[in-house]
Amino acid sequence: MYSEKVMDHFTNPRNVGEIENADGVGQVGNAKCGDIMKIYLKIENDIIEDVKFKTFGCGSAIASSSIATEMIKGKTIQEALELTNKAVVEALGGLPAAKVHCSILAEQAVKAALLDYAQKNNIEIKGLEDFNPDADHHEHHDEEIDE
Amino acid sequence: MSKRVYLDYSATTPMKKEVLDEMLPYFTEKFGNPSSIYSFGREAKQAVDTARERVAKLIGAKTNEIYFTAGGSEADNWAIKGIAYANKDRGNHIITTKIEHHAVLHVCEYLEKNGFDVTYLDVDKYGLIDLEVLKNAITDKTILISIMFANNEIGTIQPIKQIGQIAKERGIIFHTDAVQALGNVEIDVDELNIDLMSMSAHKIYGPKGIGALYIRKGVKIHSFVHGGAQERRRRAGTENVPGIVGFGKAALMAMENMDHHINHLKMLREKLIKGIMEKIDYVRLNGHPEKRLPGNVNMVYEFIEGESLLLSLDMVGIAASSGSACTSGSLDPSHVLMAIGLPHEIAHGSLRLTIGDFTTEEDIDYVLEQLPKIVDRLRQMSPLYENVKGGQK
Amino acid sequence: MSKRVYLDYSATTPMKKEVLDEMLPYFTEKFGNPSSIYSFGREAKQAVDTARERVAKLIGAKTNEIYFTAGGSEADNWAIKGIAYANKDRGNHIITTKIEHHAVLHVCEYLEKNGFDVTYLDVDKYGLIDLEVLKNAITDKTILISIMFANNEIGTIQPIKQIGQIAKERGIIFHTDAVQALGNVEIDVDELNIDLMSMSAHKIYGPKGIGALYIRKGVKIHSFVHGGAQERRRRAGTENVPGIVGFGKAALMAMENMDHHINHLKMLREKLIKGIMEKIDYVRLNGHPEKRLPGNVNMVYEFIEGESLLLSLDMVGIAASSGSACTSGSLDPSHVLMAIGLPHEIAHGSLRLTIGDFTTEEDIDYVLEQLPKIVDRLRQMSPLYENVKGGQK
Ligand SMILES: Cc1ncc(COP(=O)(O)O)c(C=O)c1O
Ligand SMILES: Cc1ncc(COP(=O)(O)O)c(C=O)c1O
Ligand code: FES
Ligand code: FES
Repeated sequence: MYSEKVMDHFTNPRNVGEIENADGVGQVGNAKCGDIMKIYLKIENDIIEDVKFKTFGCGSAIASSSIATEMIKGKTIQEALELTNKAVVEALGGLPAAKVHCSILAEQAVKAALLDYAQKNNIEIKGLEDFNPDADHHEHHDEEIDE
Repeated sequence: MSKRVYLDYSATTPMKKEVLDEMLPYFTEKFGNPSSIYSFGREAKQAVDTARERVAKLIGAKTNEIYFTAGGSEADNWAIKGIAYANKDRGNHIITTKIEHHAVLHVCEYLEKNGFDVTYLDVDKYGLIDLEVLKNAITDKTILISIMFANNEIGTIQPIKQIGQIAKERGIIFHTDAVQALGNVEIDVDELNIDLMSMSAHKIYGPKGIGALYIRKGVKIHSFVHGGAQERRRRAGTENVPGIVGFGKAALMAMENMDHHINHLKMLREKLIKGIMEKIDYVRLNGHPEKRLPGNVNMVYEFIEGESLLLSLDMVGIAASSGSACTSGSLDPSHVLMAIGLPHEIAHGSLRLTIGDFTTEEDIDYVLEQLPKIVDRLRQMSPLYENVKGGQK
Repeated sequence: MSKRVYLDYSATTPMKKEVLDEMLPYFTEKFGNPSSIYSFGREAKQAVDTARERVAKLIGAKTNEIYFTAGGSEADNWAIKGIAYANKDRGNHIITTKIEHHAVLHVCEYLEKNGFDVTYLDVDKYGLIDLEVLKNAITDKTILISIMFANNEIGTIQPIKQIGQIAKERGIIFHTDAVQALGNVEIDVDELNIDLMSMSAHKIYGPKGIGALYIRKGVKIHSFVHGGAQERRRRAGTENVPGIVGFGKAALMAMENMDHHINHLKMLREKLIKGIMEKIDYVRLNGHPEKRLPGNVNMVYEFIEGESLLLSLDMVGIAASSGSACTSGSLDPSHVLMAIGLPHEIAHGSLRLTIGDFTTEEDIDYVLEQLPKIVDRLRQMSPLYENVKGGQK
């Protein structure tokens, strides 16, 4: 069901944990839907020096958050903003259709953490103006049903 | 992965060797069509008759009240649609529960789109229906009560005899989905006032793709699969002879083995529940503490999600099942866990371990060694657990 | 009885050893539920996927257009009811023929009681429909044409491609019951314009109790068995994994073997027909001389009755089938033989011998040795034959 890459990140998730006094913290999803993702950022000179995550969710939710942290670590804020859920899915070697929303969650968690950083420091980050961390991230990819 | 521990007997069971041995001749040698009159057909017909007797005996039915189907789902579909359409001159109201298997629920939903009214009874926190509520739900138009014998997720066993009694007094047909109960609970259809009952062989160490519907003599029902004259003209299709033979053998073994089987499962179940309770915090048992299937251990592990628990168990060779519907591609948690009142996030953290005849004490020990480590690891990753720990500090 | 010659391959076939070998591991070892995510389930799922590919390949379909069922009868029931109810906003008219299998006819009769109109096309003396008559039968309300690929009694093969073309031009869904044709005729669903097609494994040396419905992508159809999410949410029930695996292997072997199989059967068929014609008076072939199944020898033996013929053959170890419905408990002769215009008394004297892969020349020789003796003996007892002899004298 899952690619080797997904299983690898699920089994040995990178960057699990918290950052004390993080510069930005973002949390998306809700327990009702069975998934919460929380991302902590340490940012210096526009560069993401460190990143950690915690996730309550399924295998692909954990793998998505793990690979997303890897993909933004050491990158600039602008580069991190360009992280799309598609890129996450590709990096994971694909996700089942029903699990694509887990990767969307990862993209949004990163953005939410960046938004928090912007708000704490009173700066505007280009590309985040319309971002709403509480927006419903669920996309249903059910197979055809005929009734 | 070397060690493999299968704890998903409620999903399906391995077939017993004795069952396979009994089936084997009917594939390549005694392969005749039982409807034929020549000798190739006669030996097949005899085998089908014997199997029918065995299944009948397991549930205290008459031989000619057993109709073979392709499994539990077909039996459920047949019972409910067949009764609904054959009795629609008497009414259009059906009573069932919120915790039925999808093979019952989805048929009911289909019928709702086609002129029938369906009442879905609530259950209490243990998964039990309330008999008074059932009585009050009955109207002049009620033609069918369909309530499952034992629930596949949480294992709760309903008061079937009393339900049957209520149905009987009111002249309403009573169907029960006994797919999970068969072989795990003593069943006598007469004593329990059951009119129709769904069964499936692959849950009792028989083959997949074969089941049966018990239909009490005299009950008015439409055919579901129309065509040839098989199954006393009620269910068409060349008989799945090896499957039927296997079901018969499994039924015979279930009957002979019942006491030992139930004791073995209960013993291991108690050991597993006790061990989990002792070793892991923030867990609770779903379903009724006593009125439950002997092999069912469905528990909530707070702050973590079922699928990741499943995957982690799989990596150490343990096969289980999750109350979380993430696995099935839908985002809603199990309708059963919602019906017993679990909040969403808790329902997502449920895990079902189901024990069977081949489960050993060592298997349980292995689970009790692995599960706490896995739960701990996942909780360390969980943002929900963080809050709890914070609160405790 | 020492010698046994099975000549009823159209009723059912023995399973091939290779098929059984491929199925065996899925009963007791790889017994997992394919819907589960753990490794026990994955190996079962892979096996099901492979089987689906093999069946798809045999008929030129895409893998996701194959839906496994419990056999040919369920496939027929599903196709016809599922299409009828899903498309009833577009019309309520169905066209079929008088010579369909009961799994089609009885469903059509059921639908007639529930608001649908059904036209049953006549056939000519060979059992062929008339394409012009078909065209004229189509109305604005026609939603489905269901015409069998090859007839199970007389073996006649219909002009499926042309029927499909007519349906396609008029935007009507086309279903064909190919239970008898599968493996005996080259089938490509795209080339033949088929929208739905029923198949059954036990007619092609696979297991009983498993079949499939081909459903062209995009065709609007209701589910028949509601419940779990199996078969892309279209057909509920735990998959009959060994059955599916066996069907897949049988399909693969049918494909690899097709030419040889057809030649072998045709050769023996011609030998048998020729021998009977030479050795027995007052016989004639039912069905079309060329457009017929390679293994089908259905003949009329005037002045005698089919059941007594069958019993006598059985006593010398030959398994056959009769056009006479006496065997099934009804006194009417076969609807197929009536439809091709045979008078009652002649229809009663029909015998179907169907040849398969395991049939040998010696088997045919044995039949040619026994059958004339039996026919003669029965005719000596027949008051009808007396008259003929009288006339001839
Ligand atoms: C033409 C035809 N259709 C349908 C069927 C039914 O198939 P099954 O016996 O697999 O249900 C048969 C054989 O019995 C058949 O010959
Ligand atoms: C309670 C219940 N009903 C019905 C079914 C369906 O049975 P089958 O898989 O044989 O169609 C199952 C199991 O899947 C079940 O647990
Ligand atoms: S968190 Fe449930 S599907 Fe990913
Ligand atoms: S002659 Fe006896 S049933 Fe046909």
